[in-house]
Amino acid sequence: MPEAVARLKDIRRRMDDDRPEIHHDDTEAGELTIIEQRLSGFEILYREAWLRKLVILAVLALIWEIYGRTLNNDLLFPTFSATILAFFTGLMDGTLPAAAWSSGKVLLMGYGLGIVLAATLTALAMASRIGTDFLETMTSMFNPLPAIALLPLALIWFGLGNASLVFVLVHSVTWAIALNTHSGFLGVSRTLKMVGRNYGLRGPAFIMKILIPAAFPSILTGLKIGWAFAWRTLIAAELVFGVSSGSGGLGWFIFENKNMLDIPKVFAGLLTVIIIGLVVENLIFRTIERRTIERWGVQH
Amino acid sequence: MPEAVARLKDIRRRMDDDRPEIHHDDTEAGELTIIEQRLSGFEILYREAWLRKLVILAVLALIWEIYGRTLNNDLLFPTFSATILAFFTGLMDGTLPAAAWSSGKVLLMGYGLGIVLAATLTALAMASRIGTDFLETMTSMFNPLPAIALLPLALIWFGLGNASLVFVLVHSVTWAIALNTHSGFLGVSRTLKMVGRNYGLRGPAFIMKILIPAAFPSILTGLKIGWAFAWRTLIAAELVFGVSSGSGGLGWFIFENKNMLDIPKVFAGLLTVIIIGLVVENLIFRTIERRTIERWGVQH
Amino acid sequence: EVATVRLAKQFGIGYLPLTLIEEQGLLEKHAQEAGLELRTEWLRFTGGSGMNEALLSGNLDIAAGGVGPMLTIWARTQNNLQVKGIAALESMPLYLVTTDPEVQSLADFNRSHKIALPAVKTSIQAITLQMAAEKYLGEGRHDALDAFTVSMGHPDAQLAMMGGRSEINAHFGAPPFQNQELKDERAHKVLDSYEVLGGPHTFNVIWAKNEFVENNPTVMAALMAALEESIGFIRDNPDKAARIWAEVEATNLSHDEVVDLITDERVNWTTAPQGILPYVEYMSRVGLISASTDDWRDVFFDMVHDTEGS
Amino acid sequence: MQSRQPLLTVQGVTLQYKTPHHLITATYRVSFDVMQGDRFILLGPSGCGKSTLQKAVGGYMTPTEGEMRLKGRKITQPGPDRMMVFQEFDQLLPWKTVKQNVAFALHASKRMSRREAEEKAMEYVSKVGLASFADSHPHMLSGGMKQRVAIARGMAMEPDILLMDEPFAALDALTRRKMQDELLKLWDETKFTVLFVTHSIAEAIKIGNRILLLSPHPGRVKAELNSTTDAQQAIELEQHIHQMLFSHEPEEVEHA
Amino acid sequence: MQSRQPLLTVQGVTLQYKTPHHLITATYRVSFDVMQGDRFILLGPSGCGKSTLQKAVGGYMTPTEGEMRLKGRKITQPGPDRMMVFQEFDQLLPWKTVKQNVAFALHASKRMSRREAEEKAMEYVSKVGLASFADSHPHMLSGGMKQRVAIARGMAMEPDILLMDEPFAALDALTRRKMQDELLKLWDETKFTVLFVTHSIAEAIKIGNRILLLSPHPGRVKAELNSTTDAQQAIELEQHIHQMLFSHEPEEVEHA
Ligand SMILES: Nc1ncnc2c1ncn2[C@@H]1O[C@H](COP(=O)(O)OP(=O)(O)OP(=O)(O)O)[C@@H](O)[C@H]1O
Ligand SMILES: Nc1ncnc2c1ncn2[C@@H]1O[C@H](COP(=O)(O)OP(=O)(O)OP(=O)(O)O)[C@@H](O)[C@H]1O
Ligand SMILES: [Mg+2]
Ligand SMILES: [Mg+2]
Repeated sequence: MPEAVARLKDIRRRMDDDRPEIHHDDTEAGELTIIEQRLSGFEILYREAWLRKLVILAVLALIWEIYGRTLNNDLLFPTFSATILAFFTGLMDGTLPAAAWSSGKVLLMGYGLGIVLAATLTALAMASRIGTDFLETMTSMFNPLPAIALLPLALIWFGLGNASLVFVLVHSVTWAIALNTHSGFLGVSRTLKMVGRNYGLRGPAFIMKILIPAAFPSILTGLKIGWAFAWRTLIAAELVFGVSSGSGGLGWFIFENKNMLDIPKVFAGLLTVIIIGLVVENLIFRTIERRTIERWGVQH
Repeated sequence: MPEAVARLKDIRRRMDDDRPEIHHDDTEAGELTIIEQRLSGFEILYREAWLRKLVILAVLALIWEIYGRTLNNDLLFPTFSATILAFFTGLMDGTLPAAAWSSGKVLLMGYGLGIVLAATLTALAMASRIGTDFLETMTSMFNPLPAIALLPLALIWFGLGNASLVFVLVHSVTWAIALNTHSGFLGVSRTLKMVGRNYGLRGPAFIMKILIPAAFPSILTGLKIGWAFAWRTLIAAELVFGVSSGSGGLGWFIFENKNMLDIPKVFAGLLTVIIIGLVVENLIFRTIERRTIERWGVQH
Repeated sequence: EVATVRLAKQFGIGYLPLTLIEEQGLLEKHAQEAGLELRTEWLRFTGGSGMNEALLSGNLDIAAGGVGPMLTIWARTQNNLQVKGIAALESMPLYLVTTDPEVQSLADFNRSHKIALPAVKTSIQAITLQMAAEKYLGEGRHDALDAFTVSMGHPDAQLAMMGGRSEINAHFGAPPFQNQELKDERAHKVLDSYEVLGGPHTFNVIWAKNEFVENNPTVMAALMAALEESIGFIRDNPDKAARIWAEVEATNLSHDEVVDLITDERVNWTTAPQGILPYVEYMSRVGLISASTDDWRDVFFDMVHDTEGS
Repeated sequence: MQSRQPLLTVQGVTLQYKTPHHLITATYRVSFDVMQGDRFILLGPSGCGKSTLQKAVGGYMTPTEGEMRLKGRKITQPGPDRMMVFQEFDQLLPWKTVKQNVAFALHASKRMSRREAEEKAMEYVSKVGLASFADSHPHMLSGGMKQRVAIARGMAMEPDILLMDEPFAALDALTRRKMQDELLKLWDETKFTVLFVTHSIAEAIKIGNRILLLSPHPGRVKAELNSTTDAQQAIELEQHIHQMLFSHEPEEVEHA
Repeated sequence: MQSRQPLLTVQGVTLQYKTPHHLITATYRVSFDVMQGDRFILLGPSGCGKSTLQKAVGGYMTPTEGEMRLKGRKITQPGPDRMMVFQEFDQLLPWKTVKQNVAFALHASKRMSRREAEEKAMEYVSKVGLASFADSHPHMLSGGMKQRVAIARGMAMEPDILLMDEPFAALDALTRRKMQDELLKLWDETKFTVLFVTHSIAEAIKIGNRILLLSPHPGRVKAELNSTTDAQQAIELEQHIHQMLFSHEPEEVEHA
């Protein structure tokens, strides 16, 4: 197609330009001064995440208070102030901290074990096809089962008390974390996986050093969900499984006060759960996010 | 550095080679024949996912049966065969299908609403910073709360019956899905997001056409987890909320039979949950995965 | 007055009068006789707290349950909603059953025992156990057994104790669970609530908010009439009553077993509240409730004030 | 011609990346004008801020200093009037086939109906030599093939201004020349404006009519030159640019 | 020299991608031998299977037909004896800084202690001109800078055979020449073997000592040529290769 080429040349000739050429001297990089555009006072405040969150919390508390007052039914839904009062009373007389501590111990144990189990299952799933099928099958079978379904087995295997609670917690934590981790692992870019193998990494080293950091956002989401469901399950399970009196956790605290119709105390118990949730999210999970995901620039 | 360059030329002169040059004629692409390496019979069978899963299920059933027999305690843990028998009896006399249907309706409603709510929250979170904070705060506050905590509000707002159940289900579904969706959205590659904006997509169109397909693996994981927790919550909640006569679902079925100490039937109810879980996973979620994630090559 | 009345039931033979009212349409019948077109809606609950919430949120008119929850809500609502009992359903003994042959009295319980009951500290069984401890072990030792108690639903508790694989070796239950347990030769009775209270006492009661009772005198009258009729029916036709109950309630008991439960000489089908005052006195003394009274009539609406209560 | 309003004016633009721990200045007070119909080249060493400048014109970054105007209107957000061909390989939507990727761009930006979009898409997919891969998903393509789809998409959109970031870098000599010719042919037909990043001086001279030279860290304007079509002048210009860019390394000009 | 054992033998290798709906043959019965110390170039049009061949040598794909042997041992899995520089920009670990990325490769593959790795990493990061970005994370780098880190990593590993897939494609002329020179200098020092994919004929001749020409769809061997260092011969060779590759398009050879 010499013809086409000739035409192209023609085009380009037409564009001849009378703009002057420009040349600049080199500036030294050190001499640069930059004039930044100013932000308004509101914008500066709005940029602070903790401030925005505080405002949200304050608004929610206000809504609660107003709704509680209009409802005016302390036996069903106490006001925010009544709850706060009960909360501080519980805090002062030590019952709430004791209950939270007692629940917290069990929770952390179940959560920790759940993570370990999820890690094992996911590692197996990454290692072989049958492992994948096993994880998928187990998850789709057991994840929908409520904790009460495990009661008989738990009683046989672990008897009453904390061991059974931990068992139930593991059940509620494992599947969610395993699902998220596995899907995160599968989503790791093909190239990164090849890079890892190229270094000669294999098995656990490959998972630890490549897959886990690469799938970290997914894993963290799984951990968050697992954490939340652990709380839910624990509080419900403390009722189903029974507690020997005197050793009850937050679930028991709530149940007992509900039975005695001391509703502000019930809500104080729930508030404790909420506060722990907020603290864990904003101190622990957010810090992890800042140190990892944000620094690595893997979420935008 | 003309010296360096001279040295380089020197190097290259040294490598002169006595290998002959090779030239091939063009083959027509049509003439290609390929001799594939054969697979062994076991390998061919092993490649079938459904077969592997069936084997896993059979092994699990076997373990159950054997453990049940050695335990020999029908009151605590019936054998697999006794459970299957009770399951078919329940199937035949229509009680199990009726209970499953009654639960299923409520479940789907709650699940659907939960998805809608999660979508809304996540959309808000993508639209503005305060939306993100709102989602994060709400999730960390409410996700750990057990369903019983919502009971009073549910009763005030929706009264007894299915509406309240749906409300509780929404609570158990929304946060998990929202968390996964949001983290999926954040993980969408910067370039893809820029491409979407470049097309002039904005707001809902941007979310629908770019973010959702790009974050699909995360969203699907969220949907799976939400699905499982909807079941768990429903079965537990059916007990707390009570029923009007004759309208009980699977949770009620389980409770009633437990009251009658008809443990094989209790396990038949749980087996129904398991079977529904397996069916939904393998028919619905797997199909979606095959049609999307696998075809798009976004998981490896 | 209301056109539809919403009533609650729980599981157990103790709710037999309500079952009969529902099945035979007695409430509708008596309301019609009083010139009121009334519909009923029956709800099932598995525990007292869900039911109380339904009552407080206005989703339920008449609740049914044990004496304990009723006293709790009565004490709590003295200054506002004024919830009170309407009537008793029956007096029935509760047994503490154990499978440990070593245990013959309360004093024999030690750390190796676990006593299952519906809710530690707050259920009627837990309170009765405390009262028993005070009575048999001595003043100030009312909480001596609390450390051995464990919360567990009746079926789970029975399964755990009779299944023999868990630490649970005693159960403070209710009919029909306690009766079934006692049929097994491994189990025997340690405690009888009638002995603790010094006589028969009410097991189940029905209660409502003051507002509902005041606004619906005809309905309440019809309800009382229906109750009387159903109790009369139980007394006169235990066989038929058992049949009806077995038909509508999920049960694995044989007909004869049900009849035995109903006609047990220690069971008294009556609307008259019995043994309420000891409970009120004990619960307020140990601080479980903040109100007290020395007239059982303060705890009930006036429909049963002229019965032989105590 | 001098009197024409510029299509795009970039006025003293400083672009910075703010990360939690660093503040990186990518370009410093860069100014240039792009006229309607220009084939404007950004040329400069790796990391000198070419892609950053393009992203700013694309509307993805707000300058710390200075401003950019398109047709007199300040650039505040991205839009289909400035179509981008990115440097990255992951710019195709993985859930769409090659053809759909091109068609979707046309349809989503409300250029044309779904029907027309399909036809036009197929036309451009053929132009970049991928007709037989029209129904493949992106993950089944080689690096160069992916870039060609992106080029097809950019050209099919016929935007006011086409922003291309090293679009031909992943292509072999033959395919590359074909693509260059396609681009020029298309320009001949529609006289669109293109802002083109490249690291090949020869390509800059062949494709462009005006060339902006940037110096590195942070990117500043070194010179703005006219290109030429005359073969002899082109060689001289190439030498000249070479000298300007490599001035600190007085080495013989070798070709590679 | 002819009598030497080849380091890498590729014998009648057919490579295919199996997707649920397609079966794509990337290369068809490709054979070649790479000797110890070779700078072996794969040259061919976009999509002809160059990257696929490299991935197979890297151990990531199993041939449908034929086999590949490294030092006489059949290739079955990836390993640090064959270090790859991929074509994609996302080959750096995003959670490691530039320096850590290089050091981690050295340490993870058990080449050296963490300490030594750090030092060596810094040395190579400087070689590719990124010393001032040593502590940045990859997402803060430009496309070309990312590729340079990957090059530094590949070279620092000093593997038996270095597999480089269009490593210099994203680099400007100056940086590119520097990198080419670094590569040759390193080769001079350690005489490692390199299998190099490029789409630039000039680069092939400059870098390689032996050049494999592939024809497209599916990739088959067209020719295997010796390179030259003589300037005049180089120009002739370039013309020759040009003709072989572009033979179906009888066009004047234009330079771009
Ligand atoms: N993951 C994959 N799945 C299916 N087909 C693929 C995949 N990767 C590549 N192919 C196909 O294999 C063929 C060769 O691809 P390859 O990436 O090896 O080309 P290449 O020579 O490296 O091209 P380029 O110079 O454009 O990078 C192409 O036709 C491509 O469509
Ligand atoms: N997301 C980012 N965060 C922080 N810094 C960045 C980011 N992207 C680029 N930079 C920095 O901005 C500068 C310019 O980068 P840019 O991508 O514009 O270069 P470029 O001219 O396109 O280079 P190349 O030719 O290598 O693609 C570089 O110093 C780089 O480190
Ligand atoms: Mg760039
Ligand atoms: Mg390639």
